[in-house]
Amino acid sequence: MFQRILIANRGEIALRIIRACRELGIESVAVFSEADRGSHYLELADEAWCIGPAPASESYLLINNLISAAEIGNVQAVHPGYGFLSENAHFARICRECNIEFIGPPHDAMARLGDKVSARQIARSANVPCVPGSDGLISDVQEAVRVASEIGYPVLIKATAGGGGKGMRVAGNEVSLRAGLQAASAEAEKAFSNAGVYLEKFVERPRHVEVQILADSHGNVVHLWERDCSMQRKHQKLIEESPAPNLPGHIREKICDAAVRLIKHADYQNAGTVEFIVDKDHNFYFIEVNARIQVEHPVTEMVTGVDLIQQQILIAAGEKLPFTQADVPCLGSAIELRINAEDPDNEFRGSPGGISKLRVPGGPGIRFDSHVHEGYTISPFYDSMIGKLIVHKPSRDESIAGMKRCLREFVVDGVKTTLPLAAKMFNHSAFVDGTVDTTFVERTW
Amino acid sequence: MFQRILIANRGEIALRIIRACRELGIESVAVFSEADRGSHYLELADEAWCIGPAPASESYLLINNLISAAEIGNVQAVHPGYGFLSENAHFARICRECNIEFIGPPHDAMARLGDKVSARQIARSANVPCVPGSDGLISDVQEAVRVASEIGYPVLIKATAGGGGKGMRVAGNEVSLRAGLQAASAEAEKAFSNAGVYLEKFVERPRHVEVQILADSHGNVVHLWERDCSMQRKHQKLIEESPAPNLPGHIREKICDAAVRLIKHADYQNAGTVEFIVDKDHNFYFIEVNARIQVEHPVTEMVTGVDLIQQQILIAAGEKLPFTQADVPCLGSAIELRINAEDPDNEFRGSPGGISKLRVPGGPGIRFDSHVHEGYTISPFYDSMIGKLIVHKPSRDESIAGMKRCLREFVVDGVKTTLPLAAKMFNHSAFVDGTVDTTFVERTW
Amino acid sequence: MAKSSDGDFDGFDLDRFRKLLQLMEKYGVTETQLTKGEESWKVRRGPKQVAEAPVQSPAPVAAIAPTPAAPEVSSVAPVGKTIDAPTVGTFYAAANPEDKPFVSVGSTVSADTVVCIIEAMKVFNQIPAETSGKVVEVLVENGDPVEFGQPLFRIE
Amino acid sequence: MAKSSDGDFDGFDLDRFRKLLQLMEKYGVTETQLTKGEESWKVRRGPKQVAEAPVQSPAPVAAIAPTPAAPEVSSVAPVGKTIDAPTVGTFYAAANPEDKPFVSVGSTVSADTVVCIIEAMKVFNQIPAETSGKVVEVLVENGDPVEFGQPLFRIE
Repeated sequence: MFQRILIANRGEIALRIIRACRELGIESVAVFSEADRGSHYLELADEAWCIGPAPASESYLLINNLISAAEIGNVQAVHPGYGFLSENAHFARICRECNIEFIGPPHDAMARLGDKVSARQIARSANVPCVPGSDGLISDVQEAVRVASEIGYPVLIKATAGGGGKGMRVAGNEVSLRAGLQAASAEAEKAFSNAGVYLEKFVERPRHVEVQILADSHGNVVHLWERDCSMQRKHQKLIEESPAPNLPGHIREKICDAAVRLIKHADYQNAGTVEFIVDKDHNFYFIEVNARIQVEHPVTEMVTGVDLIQQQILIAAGEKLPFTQADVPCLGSAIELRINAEDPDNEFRGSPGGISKLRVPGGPGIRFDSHVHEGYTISPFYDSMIGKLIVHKPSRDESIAGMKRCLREFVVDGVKTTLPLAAKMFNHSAFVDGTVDTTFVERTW
Repeated sequence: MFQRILIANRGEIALRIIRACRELGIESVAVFSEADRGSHYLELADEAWCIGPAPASESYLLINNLISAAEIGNVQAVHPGYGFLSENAHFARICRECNIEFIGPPHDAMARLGDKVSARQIARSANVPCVPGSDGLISDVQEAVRVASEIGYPVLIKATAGGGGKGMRVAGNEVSLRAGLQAASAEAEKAFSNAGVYLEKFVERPRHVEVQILADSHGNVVHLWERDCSMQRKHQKLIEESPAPNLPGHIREKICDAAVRLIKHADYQNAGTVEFIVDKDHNFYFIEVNARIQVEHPVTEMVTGVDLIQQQILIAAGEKLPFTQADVPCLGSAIELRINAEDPDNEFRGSPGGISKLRVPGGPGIRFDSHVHEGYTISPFYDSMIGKLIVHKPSRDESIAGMKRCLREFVVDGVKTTLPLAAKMFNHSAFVDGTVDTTFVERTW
Repeated sequence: MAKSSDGDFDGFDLDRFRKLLQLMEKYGVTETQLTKGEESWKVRRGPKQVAEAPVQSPAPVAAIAPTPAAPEVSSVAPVGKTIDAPTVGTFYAAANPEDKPFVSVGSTVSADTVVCIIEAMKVFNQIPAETSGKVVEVLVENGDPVEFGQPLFRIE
Repeated sequence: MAKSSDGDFDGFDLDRFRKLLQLMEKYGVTETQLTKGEESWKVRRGPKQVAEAPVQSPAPVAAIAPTPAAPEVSSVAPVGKTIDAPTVGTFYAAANPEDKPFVSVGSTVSADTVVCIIEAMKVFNQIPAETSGKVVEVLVENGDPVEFGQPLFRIE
C-alpha cells in the first residue's frame, strides 16, 4: 500500500482526496499555485508545495513541476482528480516511468479511449451499440455525403479529439453538412491541433445516462449503476442523479451490462464512466468513456455506499475489489447540484470574489462537498464551482423535497451564484417528472 | 395532515424539526427567548415569536407562553424536541385540551413510564427483565435492609422521580445502605419534590444499550435497532453508536424484542427509547423509557434510512407506519459525537462565548447537526452543545477512521470544546475494541 | 497557510470601540487596558497615536458585554419610551369590542394605568403602563398577535 | 428575526479601523465616507465625536481589500530583496558536491550571475540572480526541497 500520495489538483476534489487518504491511513501531499496559497484545505494535507503562479498552465498543468513536487514530496503515487491532467495519458506514462503510480487507468487504455474513433471501434467489437455513423474519420466531403445519406439526416459532425461541444455541428441536409464539415474541422484544428472529424446520426432530445465502473488489476469489473445527467447547459452538467428516473429496469440492466462489456474489452482499470445517450424509445448509444473520477461521483457513493476515491487508490495499489457485482446495492435516490459562482442573469459569466456569508444546509441525507468557507475568495483563475450539494433520501420525491428545503437554507453572499437557477430547475415539472433531456435548459430558460 | 407546527424548543433540535417540517411541506412556527433573538436558524422557520426573556424558566419552560404562541401562530400541533417540556405529561395534556396535538406519546403513557416504579411494573408484566430490586417504593429502613439482603450487595438506591444521577447512591453493605437511603431521599425531595426511593441490584461496569421504537396509533410497533451509549461522563452521553459493538446477534434480537413488548404493553405511541443496561455476561435489564426523541437519534437514522422526526410528525397526524419490522434495515455503522462548549481541562465547565472560526468536516458519510455558524454566540443560558457530528460508514472500523479524520479537520475557535477529549476517546483501545462501559470515562480520565 | 494574524477573516463590530472611545473622551482617560478571557483591549489617546487596539483573538460582543470596566453609555438618539408586551399573546385595545380603547394617542398614563389587554391561554391580562407620560403612537392594531417585548405604545 | 443590526454576532477587526484613523490623522482628514457593496464606513473627527462607524452589514476584510479609497500603507519594516525559486525542485548550492557554492554571504551578484541549481525531473536548471546586489543571507540548505516562489537568498 502507498504511504504517501501527491494530489495533482486543487479545490474541492483535492480536499475530497485528502479526506480519502486520511481515512485509509495514507499521507497526502498537496500542491498549490500562488493563487491558492493559504487556502484552508491545504492545511488538512500532511504537506503542501507551491508549484507555480496562478495560471493553471504555469502550475497545475505543468508536468515537470508536478513530478518535481512528487519527488521532493517522496510519494509513491499521484492522484490527478478531475480536469487538469487527469485524462492526459502522457502525464500518466511519465508518472509511471518515474516509478510513481498514476491513480487512474493504464495509459494505453486512456489513449485508446481518449480518441473517439478508436473508442467507437472498441465499443463495436464489444457489441455495445454506438450511434450510427462513419466507421472512422471522414476523409473527404464525398464520403461524408455518402455516410450521411446512409444513416439519414440530421447528422452530427464531431471532432475526434473534441470535448465540451467544441468542433461539433448539427447538419439537417447536404448543404449544411458541407458547410459544417469545414467549420467543425477548422475549429477542432484550432482547439485540439487535430482536424479529424467523424459523422454520427443526430439523436434528438437525448437523455444523458452514464454508468460508473470500477475495474481492478485482477480482471474484476463491476458497475455501480447509472447516473442521469440530462440537466445540462452548454454541455456543462448542472444536476446529476442516481438512479436515472423513468428508465425501465430491463433497459437499465442492459446499459450497465454494456458498460461492463466495453470496459473489459478495453483492458481498462480503475474508476471510469461510460457515457450513453438514450433516445425517447429507450434505445441507448455509447458516446465516450471518461477515464477518471467525475465531478458527480458522490451520487453513486450515496446510493451504493462505496467510497470511489478510496477504491481508486486501492485499485492503483494492486488490491482486489472487496465486493462483487451482486454486493453493489442501489439504495434510495441521490441528487447532486453543482453550485457555481456564476451570474445567471448575465449569461452565466464567472463571478469570482470573496464569500462574505455562507450558510450551508445540513440534516439527514445532506452532503456538501466543498473547500470553501466564510471568508474564502473564489479565484478568477480556475473553474467557478463553489461546491456540490448532494441529497440522499429513500425516494426521488423525498430527494427533491430535501433539495428544495436545502435551497431555501443556502446562503452565499459576496458572489453571484447559480442558486436561483437551481430553484427553477427543481420546481420545474419536467424535472419532477423525470423527462428532462440534454436540450431542456437551453430550450426553457 | 398538519399545516403548521409549533416548535417548542431551540437550537439544533429546533432546526432539525424545521428541516423535517419543510421536507414534509408543513409550515413551522418557531419560538425564541430574548437570548436567542436573531439566531440564524429562526430565519428558516416560516414564522418566529419571542416568548420571554433568556432564562428557560421564563420562556422555553413556560407552558402558558408556548400555548399562546401556538394560538397566535395558528398551529395544529406542537413538537417539543428533547429536554425542556418534552417529557412533561402535563404540557402534553394541556396542548391536547387546547385542540393542539402534542407530537409525542399519549400523556397517560408518558405519566406511567415517567414514574420509575410504575415503569418497572409495566416491564415485569411484559416479561421484560428488570434489575432485581424492591417491587416498589421503600417504606422504611427495615424493608430496605431485607430487600438488600435478598438481592445481595452492592445495591443501588434510586429516586423514583430521578434523572441525571440525582437521588442515586451505591451501597456496598448495610451501614452504607442506611446512610445512603437518607441522603438519596433528601436529595430527591429537594430536586424533584418527591422523596420516594427504591432499591436495585447494582450492576458493575454495565454497558448502556437502548432500543429505538416507533409506534403508530393503529397498533403497529417496530424497533429501529439499538444504540450503544456506554461512553458517558457523569451520566451525560458523549458518544453513541449503532449497532452496538460486540453484542451477539441473538442477544441483540432479544433486547429489541423486549423493547417492542414493553412498548406494546404500555399502550405507547410515537417515538420512544427503551433503555437497558447489559452486564458482562450479556444479561440485559430494563432501566427506563425516554418518552421523546433523543439527542442521539441521528445514528439510528443513518443505519436505517428512516427520518425519525418526520415519522414522529406523521404518527401524531394519525398516519400508519409506512414500513413493517422486516423493512427496517441496519446498514453499516454510525457513530455520533456530541461536541460541547466545555472546558475539558476545567472539570467540563461550560464555556459560552462567540465562535470566531468554524471549520466543519464533510465528505462521504459525514453529517453535522447544528445550528451554529462562524460568528454564532453560545449562550450561557442553555446547554453547552455546539453540535453533533455523525459518521456513517460501511463498517465500524471505517466509521472510527472517518471520525478521527473529521476530528483532525474540525476547528472551533473562540470557545473551549470537548474536541480534545473526543480525540482521546476515539484513539483509546477500549473504544476501538468496543469494550467501554458506563464507568469507563471516569475511571480513565 | 495559517489564518493571517491581521484578522482577514473576521467581521467587525465598531460600536463597542466607539463606545469605548466616547467613554475615554468623556472621562478624560488617556490609557485603558481591559482584559477578559482571551480578549484584551489596550487603548492610548495622545498626540502621536489615535488608538491602538491589539486584539488577541476575536471574541463576541456578548462575551465582553458584562465587562464592568465598560459601562453602557446610551449616547444614541433616544427613540422614545415604549410600553412593551410583557407576554406573548393577542392584543386588545379595549375590554370589549364595543368599548372605547383603554388609551389612545394623547392619553396621559401613569404606572398603573391599564393600557390594553393581552389574551394568553384564554386569560385576559390587563396590562399596566408601568411608566408615565403621554401616548404619542399606538404601535399595534386591535386583535394583533404580539410577542414578548414587542413595543405596543410610544410614550413621551 | 434578522441578524441584529448592532453586530452582536460579529467578531471585530480594529486593525483596519486603526489604519483608517492613522491615515486620517496623517493627512489631516476630518471626515471620510467609504462604501463598498453592503459595507459602509463613515468617520468624522472633531471635538464632539471621535468616530462614528455604522456598519450596514458585516463584510469580510477580503471584500474590501481592493477598495481604492483605502490604499494599503506599507508601514511595515522592509524585509529586504530576495532571490526566489522560479520552480519547484531540489536546491543545490554548487554544480558538484565537491565544488564551491556558486555564491555565498558577501558575494556580489548581477542579473545573470548563476546563484544555484534547482533540479526538477532530473534536469539541473541553473538559476540566475535576476537582480543585483550583495548576498547577505543564504536561506536554504544544500539539497533542500524548495517550492515555487520560496526565497533562496537575501540581497542588499
